[in-house]
Amino acid sequence: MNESFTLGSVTFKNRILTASGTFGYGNENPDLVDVSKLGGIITKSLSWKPRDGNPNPRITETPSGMLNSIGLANIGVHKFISEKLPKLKILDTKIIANIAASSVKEYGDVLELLEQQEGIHAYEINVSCPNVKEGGLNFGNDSKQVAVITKELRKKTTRPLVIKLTPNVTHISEFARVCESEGADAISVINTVIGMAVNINTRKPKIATATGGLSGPAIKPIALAKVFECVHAVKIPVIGIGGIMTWEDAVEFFIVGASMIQTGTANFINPSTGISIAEGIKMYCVKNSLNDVGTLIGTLETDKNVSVISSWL
Amino acid sequence: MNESFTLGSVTFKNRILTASGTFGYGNENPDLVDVSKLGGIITKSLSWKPRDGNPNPRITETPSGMLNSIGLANIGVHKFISEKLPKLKILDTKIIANIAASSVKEYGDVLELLEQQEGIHAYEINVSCPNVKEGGLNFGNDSKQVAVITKELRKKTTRPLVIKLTPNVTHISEFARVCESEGADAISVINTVIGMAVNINTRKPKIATATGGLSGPAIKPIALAKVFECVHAVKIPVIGIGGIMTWEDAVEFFIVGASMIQTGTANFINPSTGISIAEGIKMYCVKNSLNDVGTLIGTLETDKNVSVISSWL
Amino acid sequence: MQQLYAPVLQLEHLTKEIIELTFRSSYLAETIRPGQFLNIRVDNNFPLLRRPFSVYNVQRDTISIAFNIVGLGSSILAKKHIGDSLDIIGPCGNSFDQFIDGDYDTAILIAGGIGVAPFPLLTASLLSKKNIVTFLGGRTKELLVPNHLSNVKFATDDGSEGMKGTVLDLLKKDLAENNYGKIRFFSCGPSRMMKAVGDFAKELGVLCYASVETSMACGIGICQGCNIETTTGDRKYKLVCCEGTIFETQTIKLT
Amino acid sequence: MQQLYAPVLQLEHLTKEIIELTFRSSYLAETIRPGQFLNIRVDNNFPLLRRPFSVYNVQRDTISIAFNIVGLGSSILAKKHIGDSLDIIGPCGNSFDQFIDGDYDTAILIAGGIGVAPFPLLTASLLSKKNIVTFLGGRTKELLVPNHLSNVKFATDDGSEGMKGTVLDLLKKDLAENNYGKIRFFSCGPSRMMKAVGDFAKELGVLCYASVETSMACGIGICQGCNIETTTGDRKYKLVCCEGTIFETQTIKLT
Ligand SMILES: Cc1cc2nc3c(=O)[nH]c(=O)nc-3n(C[C@H](O)[C@H](O)[C@H](O)COP(=O)(O)OP(=O)(O)OC[C@H]3O[C@@H](n4cnc5c(N)ncnc54)[C@H](O)[C@@H]3O)c2cc1C
Ligand SMILES: Cc1cc2nc3c(=O)[nH]c(=O)nc-3n(C[C@H](O)[C@H](O)[C@H](O)COP(=O)(O)OP(=O)(O)OC[C@H]3O[C@@H](n4cnc5c(N)ncnc54)[C@H](O)[C@@H]3O)c2cc1C
Ligand SMILES: Cc1cc2nc3c(=O)[nH]c(=O)nc-3n(C[C@H](O)[C@H](O)[C@H](O)COP(=O)(O)O)c2cc1C
Ligand SMILES: Cc1cc2nc3c(=O)[nH]c(=O)nc-3n(C[C@H](O)[C@H](O)[C@H](O)COP(=O)(O)O)c2cc1C
Ligand code: FES
Ligand code: FES
Repeated sequence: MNESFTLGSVTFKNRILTASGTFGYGNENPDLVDVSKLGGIITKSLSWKPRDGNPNPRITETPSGMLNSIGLANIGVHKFISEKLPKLKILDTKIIANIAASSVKEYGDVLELLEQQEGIHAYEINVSCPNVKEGGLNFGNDSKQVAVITKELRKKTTRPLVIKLTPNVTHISEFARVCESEGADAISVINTVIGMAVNINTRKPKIATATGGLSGPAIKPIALAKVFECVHAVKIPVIGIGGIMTWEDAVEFFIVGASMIQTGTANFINPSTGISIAEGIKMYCVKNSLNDVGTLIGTLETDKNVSVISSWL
Repeated sequence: MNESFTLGSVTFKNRILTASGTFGYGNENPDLVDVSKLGGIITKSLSWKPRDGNPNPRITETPSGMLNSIGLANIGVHKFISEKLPKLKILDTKIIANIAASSVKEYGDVLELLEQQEGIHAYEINVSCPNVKEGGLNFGNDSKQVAVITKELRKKTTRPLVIKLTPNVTHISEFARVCESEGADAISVINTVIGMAVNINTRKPKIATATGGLSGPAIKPIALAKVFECVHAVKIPVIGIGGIMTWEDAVEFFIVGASMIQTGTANFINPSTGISIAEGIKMYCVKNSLNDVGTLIGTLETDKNVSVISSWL
Repeated sequence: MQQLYAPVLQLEHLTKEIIELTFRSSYLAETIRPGQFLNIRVDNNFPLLRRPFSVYNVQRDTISIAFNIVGLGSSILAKKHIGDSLDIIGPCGNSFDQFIDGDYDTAILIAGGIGVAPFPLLTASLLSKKNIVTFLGGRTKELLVPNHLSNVKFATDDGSEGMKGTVLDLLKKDLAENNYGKIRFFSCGPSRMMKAVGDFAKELGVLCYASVETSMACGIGICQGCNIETTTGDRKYKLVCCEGTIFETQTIKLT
Repeated sequence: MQQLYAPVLQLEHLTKEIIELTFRSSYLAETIRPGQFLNIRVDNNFPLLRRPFSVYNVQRDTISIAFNIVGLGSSILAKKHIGDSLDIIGPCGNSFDQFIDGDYDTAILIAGGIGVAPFPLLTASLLSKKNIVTFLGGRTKELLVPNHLSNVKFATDDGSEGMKGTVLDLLKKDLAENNYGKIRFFSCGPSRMMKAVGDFAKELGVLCYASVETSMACGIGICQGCNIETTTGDRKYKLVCCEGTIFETQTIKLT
């Protein structure tokens, strides 16, 4: 049974990745997870300089979900290269470096530095970052900015370039198309959904930044709908993320049309979620006589008159 | 203790309403709910002609939420006036007619007809409807369309006019501002979030239209964030909706700045949710020595440097 | 209809796969009619929606449901303890009452698996009025519950009880062999089974009433989530939770 | 560190408000060090996140936590049955081990309410090495659990046990009255209490180690959700779940 998936020059042993920011830098818990059973690991978002991140509290639980506002706390790309990468290189899985930045130039600088390193197999670009030039408006909310970022980074690398889209926009398909036409190899869908929670005793927000990113099972339906919209808009692979806890969840994303999936919040609850999912999918394929997980992708059966754009609710 | 709230010419006995589509036409279950304890009832969306609605299955459960695609099945405004309104008129609560349409003209026609009726205290306009002139693109996703609808309807009535916004847009505050400047008395925030679920055995979407509207506790954080964005954008009252199950949930919305709240999905689980919430809020106010629920509104304490627009997550 | 809290009295396996859960509620015991259902919140937070279950039996001030474990909600119910309190809305839906009188001699009850749930009460209502023959079908005998029924015949897919085959095969065979006078069908089970039974009834020219299942959010007529397509009348859909669950099969589109 | 399933052996009320939950895990019983915590999934689906609890006691191959009911997670734990299986990740966090040796005579343990949880194991480690005096404070005596401790003195807000007042009042009074030689503080409890104790330690010029609580998503160092602001070093924040939970109070900003 073929579980592998090839993106550009890179072949992943299976279609399961760990989502950025939910698996540390990749080697934190070898006792709990045998990463060699995963298609790949996506690092915490890396910026040029180290970032302290946001004040606490940074996380809170919500019904079937959680809000976070870590503030992209990370050790910076230099320290990543000197301290983390050597340990990642020896792992028997693919390493995808996730990049965050507050200017187009910073995205480029981080990527260029990583480009000089061996052991990085692909890039995922986190565009859900405040653009300092635009007064902190989110890059990911503006398809022109996403186009510029994609175009600039595409020039700098032949490694697979994946753009990670935010769901907090009216038409995510517009962003998917822009990524495709500027040469991205794939898109990751979705980053967290903006949310908020309030402590009614203190009357303060439950996370210091007031709003934060919602993740976990609560957002799975939203993620599936966004993946659905994207797979109908572009031909490049879509990597599905959002609330995936079980192999059944993953299969939903495959059926809708995702080529790979990522587990995020699930890693906090069961660090080996990715492995259970890989095993579950294998069983499902055997049971359904599929000799390639790929034959599942995009097999959703819908009525002819179902519209991706809009319907009466 | 003052629980009442006045919007334009109408004083509601408390700040709790039932959300459109989640309480029938308002008089279905007198045994289960004493509606005289609610601020008001919002009817199922009414269109000019009766609508059959979408094929089944129309609903499915998701983690801490549900997806629906009822297709705005409704008896049409004429039958509403002849069959339902007489029974609503005698209820000791305020009646808000919710209007849905597929053209600006239809919105106007429905409102004009209702305008001739006594017993309707206010209007809530559901703009999350496909615009037939624009190939089915959602009115609610286009602030220009929302502006036109608000302007046209404002001309036709002096009753409170509330526009119900969809969360499925990049900047909901833009829509809030448009409503305010075109003369709306208030905005309702939020309608359902687009979502999807798949049956992995049949490989069909779990609801016939593939995508549907996500509601329930899962979306409460999203709703709070949207209300937060709106209350910072406009001065007209914001009516909070989304995942409110308990009085604590309602208080979160008040603290963030909602002037009233609506219970939706909660009515399916506990039809008398609104009443429990009203009682809970009263107790909370007594305990916190508040003599008016209104003194709670917008009392969120945030750090000075918290941004409504965007932050590092 | 009320929303009430009823204490669990007993949890019993009727077969390896089917569980009867009994609780106390004199209100429900007094008001329930055959074929009606209860909408039960299985736990406080999760899953979110209530779960609909037909009333299986009534004794004095106690009432029971019968179910098999198919997912989270039913598995939570199966783990209830004596004394736990169940949050119930009911009685919901129409009942068989309006369909049991009429010009026929024998009521033919046809159930697939746990679809048998409403039949004990229906049987009790029919007993003094009509002859009854009951056909139970299921994958295997662990899904057949013949309690409180009358004149029961069995079919199983694996032949572990009664005839090997579908309940429809059994029904056809049996009707060919016996003369029950004028008959009327009452069926409950998987949609495809009820459709086949309805089609057969049409062939025979007999009335057939089926208790329909759809997904439901409210169970009380306010969400419009439980629609079923009609074949007659001016409305395209009817609501199963309040206009059904029981319909004459010619009036609806079963799939 | 492992993820494992441990069967519940016992559930016992230590006071009206505090419950001890004992389960079997020889792995945890062997590896756990004083002050470490376990990250427990209280139920399969809801709530979503694990809940962190200090290890309260270890006996042979059994291990226990002590907690009071503050919300959904703890109330689900309080309803576990013997034989239920607990999904646990642990041991998590640093331990008191590295802080108990040193140039002092008497370890002063200061706990607020359920903050006492890590102290039985700490006491066991200290016993052969140092003198111990333990100060327990709480709203009322139902929150005080003096089991497995040494030399315990009490303070309650309502005066129902020991001195009426805060544990800090008691500590100050007691230290003024007694000479314990060179001392070191170990504290666990509400953040404000630990801050006050830390400030007092600073005045006295003694080291003070506090076990800090923050909200946590993973408990294993991968989410960065459990940050606490530092006062020293080049990093603005440290992670409580893996760089703590135990810090010298001068090195962090308690609020
Ligand atoms: C009016 C009515 C009466 C019913 N009476 C009985 C009864 O007496 N005994 C009994 O065992 N079952 C009965 N059912 C079905 C029962 O409600 C479902 O099996 C139950 O809701 C499943 O819940 P769950 O959480 O265990 O499964 P889930 O995890 O929710 O679902 C498991 C599987 O069951 C399907 N399912 C879930 N809910 C429904 C539903 N409402 N209708 C149809 N399929 C569903 C799902 O699509 C899925 O395939 C009845 C249903 C209706 C609508
Ligand atoms: C390292 C560590 C060790 C702990 N050890 C113990 C222990 O031994 N005994 C014990 O009773 N409790 C302990 N706690 C606290 C315990 O984790 C929380 O009380 C528990 O998670 C609450 O869960 P809940 O679902 O019952 O409450 P929730 O409904 O989640 O919350 C109820 C209240 O508790 C607060 N709360 C929730 N989670 C935390 C948390 N992780 N830290 C601080 N406050 C929280 C909430 O803000 C809310 O005010 C410890 C916490 C940490 C971080
Ligand atoms: C605590 C936390 C930290 C995250 N950090 C990052 C990050 O650094 N970069 C990024 O692109 N996404 C980040 N994400 C988003 C996840 O990668 C993922 O897109 C999102 O959580 C949705 O998936 P899930 O529901 O499976 O968690 C983070 C999510 C969480 C919960
Ligand atoms: C079954 C269902 C039907 C709905 N029908 C309508 C409708 O007709 N008109 C409308 O404006 N909103 C409708 N809504 C949206 C609700 O009024 C509400 O905005 C949304 O459900 C979010 O609130 P909740 O999470 O409390 O349910 C419907 C929601 C549900 C779940
Ligand atoms: S289930 Fe809500 S109307 Fe039938
Ligand atoms: S709780 Fe996740 S890093 Fe500490």
